[in-house]
Amino acid sequence: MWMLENAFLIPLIPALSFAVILFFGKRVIGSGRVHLIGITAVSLIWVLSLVAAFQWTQRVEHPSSDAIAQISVDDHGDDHGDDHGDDHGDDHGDDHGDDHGDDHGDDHGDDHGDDHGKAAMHSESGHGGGHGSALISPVVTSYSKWWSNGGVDFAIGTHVDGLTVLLLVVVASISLLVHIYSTEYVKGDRRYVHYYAFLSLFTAAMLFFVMAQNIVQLIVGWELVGVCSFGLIGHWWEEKPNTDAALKAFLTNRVGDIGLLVGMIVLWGTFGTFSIDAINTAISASPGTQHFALLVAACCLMAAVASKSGQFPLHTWLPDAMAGPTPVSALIHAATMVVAGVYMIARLYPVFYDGFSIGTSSINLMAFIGGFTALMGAGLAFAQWDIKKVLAYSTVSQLGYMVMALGVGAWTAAIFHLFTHAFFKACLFLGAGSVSHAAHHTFDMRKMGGLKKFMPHTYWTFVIATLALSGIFPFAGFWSKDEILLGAKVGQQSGYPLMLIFGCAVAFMTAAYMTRVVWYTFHGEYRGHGHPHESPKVMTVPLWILAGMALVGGAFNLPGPVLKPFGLEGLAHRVQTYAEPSVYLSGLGLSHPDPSLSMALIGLGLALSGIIVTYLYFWRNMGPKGLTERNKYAKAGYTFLENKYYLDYLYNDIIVASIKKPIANSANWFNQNVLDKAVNTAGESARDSGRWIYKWIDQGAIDGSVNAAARGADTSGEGLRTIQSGKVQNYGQLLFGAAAVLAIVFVIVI
Amino acid sequence: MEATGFDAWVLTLAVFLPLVGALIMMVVPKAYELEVKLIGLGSSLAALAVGIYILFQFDYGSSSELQFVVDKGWIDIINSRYIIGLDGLSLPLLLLSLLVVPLCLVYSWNHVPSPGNPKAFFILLLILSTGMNGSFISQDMILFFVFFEIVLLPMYFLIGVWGGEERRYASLKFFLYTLFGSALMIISFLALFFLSKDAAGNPLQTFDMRLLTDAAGSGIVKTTQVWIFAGLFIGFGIKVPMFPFHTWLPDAHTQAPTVGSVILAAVLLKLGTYGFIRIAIPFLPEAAVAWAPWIGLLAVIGIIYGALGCLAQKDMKRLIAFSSVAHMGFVMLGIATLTDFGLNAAVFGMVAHGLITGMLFFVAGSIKERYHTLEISRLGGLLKSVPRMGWILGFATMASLGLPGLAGFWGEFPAILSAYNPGAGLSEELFRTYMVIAAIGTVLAAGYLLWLYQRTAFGEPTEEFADHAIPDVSRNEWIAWVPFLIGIVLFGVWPNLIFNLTDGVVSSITANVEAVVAGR
Amino acid sequence: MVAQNIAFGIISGIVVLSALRMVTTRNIVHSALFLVAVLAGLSGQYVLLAAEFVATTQVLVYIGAVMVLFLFGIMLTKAPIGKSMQMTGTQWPIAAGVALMLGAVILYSLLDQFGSERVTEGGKIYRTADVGDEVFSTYIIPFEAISVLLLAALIGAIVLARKD
Amino acid sequence: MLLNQFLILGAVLFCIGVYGVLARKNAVMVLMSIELMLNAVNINMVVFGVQHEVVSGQVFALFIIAVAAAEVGVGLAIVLLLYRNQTSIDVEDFDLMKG
Repeated sequence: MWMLENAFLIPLIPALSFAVILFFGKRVIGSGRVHLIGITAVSLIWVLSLVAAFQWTQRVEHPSSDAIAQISVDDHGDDHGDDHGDDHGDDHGDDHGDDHGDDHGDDHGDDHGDDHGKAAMHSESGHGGGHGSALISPVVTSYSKWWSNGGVDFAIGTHVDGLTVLLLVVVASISLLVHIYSTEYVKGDRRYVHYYAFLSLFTAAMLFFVMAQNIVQLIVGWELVGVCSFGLIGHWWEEKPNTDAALKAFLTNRVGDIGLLVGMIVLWGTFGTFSIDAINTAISASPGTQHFALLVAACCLMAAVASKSGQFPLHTWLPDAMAGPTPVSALIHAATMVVAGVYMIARLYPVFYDGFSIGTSSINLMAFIGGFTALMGAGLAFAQWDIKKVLAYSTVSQLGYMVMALGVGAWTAAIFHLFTHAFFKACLFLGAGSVSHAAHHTFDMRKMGGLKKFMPHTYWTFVIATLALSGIFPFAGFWSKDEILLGAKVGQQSGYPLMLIFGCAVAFMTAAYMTRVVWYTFHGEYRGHGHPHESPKVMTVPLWILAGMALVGGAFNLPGPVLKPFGLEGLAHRVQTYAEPSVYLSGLGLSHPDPSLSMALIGLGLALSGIIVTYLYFWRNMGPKGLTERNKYAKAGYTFLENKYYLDYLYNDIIVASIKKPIANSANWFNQNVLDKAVNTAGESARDSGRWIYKWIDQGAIDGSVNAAARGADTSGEGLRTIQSGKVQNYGQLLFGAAAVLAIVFVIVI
Repeated sequence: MEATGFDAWVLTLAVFLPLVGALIMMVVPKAYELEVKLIGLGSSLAALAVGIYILFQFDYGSSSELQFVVDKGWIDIINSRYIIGLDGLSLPLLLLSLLVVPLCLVYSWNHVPSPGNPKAFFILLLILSTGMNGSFISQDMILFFVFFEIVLLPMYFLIGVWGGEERRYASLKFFLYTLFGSALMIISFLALFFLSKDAAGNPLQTFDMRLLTDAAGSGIVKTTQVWIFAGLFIGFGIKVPMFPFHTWLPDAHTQAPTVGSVILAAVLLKLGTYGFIRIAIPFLPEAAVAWAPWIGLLAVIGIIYGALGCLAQKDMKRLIAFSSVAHMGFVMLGIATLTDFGLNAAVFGMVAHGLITGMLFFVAGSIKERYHTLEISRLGGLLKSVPRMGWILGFATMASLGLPGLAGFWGEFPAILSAYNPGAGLSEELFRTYMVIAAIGTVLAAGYLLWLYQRTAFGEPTEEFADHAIPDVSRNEWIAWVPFLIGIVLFGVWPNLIFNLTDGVVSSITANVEAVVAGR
Repeated sequence: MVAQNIAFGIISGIVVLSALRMVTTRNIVHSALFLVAVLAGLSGQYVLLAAEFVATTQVLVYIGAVMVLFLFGIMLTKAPIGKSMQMTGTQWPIAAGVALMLGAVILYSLLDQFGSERVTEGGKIYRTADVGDEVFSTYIIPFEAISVLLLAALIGAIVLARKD
Repeated sequence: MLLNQFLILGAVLFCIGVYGVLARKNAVMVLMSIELMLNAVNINMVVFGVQHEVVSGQVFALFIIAVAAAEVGVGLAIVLLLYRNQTSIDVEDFDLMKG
């Protein structure tokens, strides 16, 4: 279990890579070769995170070693406190490494001995049911004192459990692919070095965030990924829109950070500790005792989630953030950073579960925000012509889906969706980047079309990812989306009907708008100029890898019944088994719904109908005759069978148009004119009120009163000037007179 | 307790070496310019060397005790003594002050602003250094007051002679404002002298801060305490500067020469907050509890107000000056909580603000030197024309808006955190409201700083400067800036460097406050 | 003691009257001469107080030296000798008021404070030798300072009054 | 002898001196009035010396006389200089300091 206890190495490597690239990149290494450093570092952490994931699975499979490991971990923490409490400096990274190696060589051996002995038994008894297993798999924490202040100790360390290693694998994998992809995509860029430096820094920050041991580290990592996002959105800072977008992203996130700071402080104030493990344990040990404080904390943290994960009403920055380079959009604004909010909810799930009463309610703030965001994002995706913006709204929508899932208590489904979504959304973004790379750096779909024949690799990977996103069997999205819908239907003690409706609608809409994108981009006639060409291998290989994950990603959490025919029931619900922190959640009484075939069919049906409807719509544009024929087949059972234009009318003017025109546009209008305007107005009015206060209060009242005092002195001086005759004797008269008067006063007083 | 041998001399050396250097410079003829400068730099570096010696010699195990104490007769007739000593609270500030002056000398080596005369410029900086160093180690109120006032005069001349267009107005405003505060402060000192009583009820009649700290305002009725505190509050509050007393700051900063601004931001403002922690709160704990809600209120008003003020500025230097108001608001909020946590945060905030805002002023000064303007709308594309400076500005901006991992965050975040659980006798609801307001202030901080950065560094250079070849960061600038940059990162990554030092002192202060509150 | 009181009364009368005339007479030379009378009278008062050396010095320095200086001053500035209407300024009523007010408050304070306290009688009488001892022992530094002051005044007066 | 008789004499002379300083136009006469005031102080010095049986009173009276002599010397020199430059010694003519 060495990797789990020394997980701090994982963020350290890209951090070093960042420093090396930044300080030696241009001079020593050479601008054209800095990606080697970045890729090496990220490959290394990819391997390490796989090792960590493997060791975690071992740990879960053989829980008998938990007790031993737990003790050794505790010792470990203490050791650190003693050894490093005083002299932590720049070198504490090295010290860590050495110490760990020495301390744990022995424990390690012992653990293994036990593990192997009991392996078989556990694998049977533990996971036979496929779900609802009450496996207690304590997290591995190791930390040392970072700083202390007024009797409060702040620790720095790692908190490794299934959720952590899952995110580790996701971040490392996508980061690696994006690093490779970028060598071609941003080749020759003026700030190639800075680009790779920031990618490394982002990776480091994200990993640091993911394995934060305490909430202060969460805040630190949260802010650091934010600033990397700022730097990368504004990568081409010569153009004002890019810097505007970067500023908007950072400031919107900062608004959420108010909630983050306050929420975390409330948690600290309530539980008197910063440790995530301790907070979660405390809540799950006695749920409900701190309900009000948790409600406040959860509401505050929800604001942070809304800003970082693009939830209504703070989502507006995310589409603008597409001003950054496309690989960055894939890595940061689709797959990893924006899920930080979702991750935080999952990480501190007891807080939200208790705070929002997820277990007992049938609607709550988090579920509603998530569901509404999902619906709204999907609607907005119809109205966009910029391919990246469609994908951005799609991301907003899918993040809403995850938040909604967490809101209805479907923890595993949300994390599973996070996992699958990361791959297919990264694939879509990189695909869009590939398209733009081919078609003269435009993202406008009206200037694309017909690219299918020019760039088959891009086309097929894009289609696979689209199907995955739409939730078509057997692609990854189908399994995760299905679990979310199921979770919304079943809920905990009561179902979440509204969320179910939202979820279904979104499933339909997602399929529809993605089909639209595929149509405009790859089918029809090429509407741009020049000769589009397929991207080089260094770009298509990452696409195929991601597409592969989009294809098979669902296998990581297959429900039991599906596997039963193959006799592989033991492999069901792997994500749930490994990732779910049942040590916390079991105390809350979180339950898992039974797999439901009907629900899966409904979800699939919605997605398919979305695709079909859109497909028909665009096909009609291709040739009315074909559409008519098709209509006759497709709508054979309908009473308006003869009236071909009626369907046309229905699709075109009622369903599509109503989605496309009034709903999407009004949503867009609302987005642009109300929310965005509110943000802008808030900014402007803050500036105006700043100006006003500066002019009237600061310069007018406060400074004015100071100046008025000076002026008063001046005028009174003018008046007194007449006394200044310049004649000595007048002065003498005043002097002696005043002395006499003073003397009289003294005589009278004393 | 008193130091012996060489240790008895180190603090005196650290304080007066620059003054000795200044005196030597005075007798060297102006024509020997290089020699004059070398003497100045040498003496300030010697003082810094003494500071580093102190750093190694300091007993970190008992950082709450005064060390290197010297207690000699001075003005016997008013029972004022030459008492100096150093504890964990003074050490970081003394070192900051010792560090900043030689860097400022290096920075202005070849760039003494108009009207030139490096000899006088250097001499004034060295005298300033003596005043600042002395203020941080004095343990006698009259001695403190003398050093506190020594600081004023060189600053007045620095602004008034080497300043910008409106220098006369600004320097006079600075001088009179601070003097007004000092007048109230000395009255409060005298009141403390006459009214303080020891535990047995005998009048103390002393200016010795150690004794007054032990007395903790015993023998003074609460109403009187509140009034005395008011005098100290205005005296120190002006220096900080707190919200309604801040108007001298933007003018002084805007008009001052670069190093003047740097020293003003890095050290001078800290005299006010240091005074609160060292003098006002421990001497009059009861009054401090009575005043704390108001201090907190003014602090959060300052945070929001300073930020809004920044949003309205057109001049870069003025914007940075206003940001000082906001940042010192966080420091004051930490102080107002009267918890050891908050006071620690305040000290950290002081050091962090000193480094970061000092850095920002350095960059602003260098921009002014190259572009001859600081009007934000005329600048732009710094990253393109002077990339290194643009990066440094970006770094300082990020540090200033409180990015974790850099020093600014550890001043802000613990200050906000401390407001959640204010000290004994303070209203939790009130301070939690302050906490939320302060958190909102961080957003505004990000707003104005990034807005500044966007307008100045991003984009293309404006047309009027597009064709000019503008030199990037020079060697002297690197020498002056690198310690600042290292400090910002170092304290950001390892905040315990400061928290460890100050913790002992402030916990004894707050323990005192709590004991007094509980006892009455 | 009666004799002394009588002497005091007579001398005081002369002194006060002379002083009043000195500040009111229109003839500047007369004024100077009245000042001589005042100074001489005061010298007498010192004798009454058994301060012989002060009395002697008063006569030597003031009447001997200072008055000659004044008369030279009067001559050199070509002051109109003889009656002159413009010896007193237009603001003399204010001056008189101030002086009276000052006098009143001092008198009140004196009467209030010292009432009928008597001068110590039969105490040690300090002779010239005692004064000399004191001056050259306890007050040696002030004495030296005074001598430097006089020298400085001498040089200063010459520098100022030189014609070129 | 009452202590007060000397003190009152001194006070009266002092006030007359004040009147002289404030009212007289001729600079020389102003100087003379100052001498009067100094002498008034001298009486107090001497009488208090007697009263407290110390010699300091007389010593200080002597010092005052010496200082007065110096003052007259410098004062008259200044008056002379004024006269030479302005051909007037009327103090009302000098108002360069008028504000």
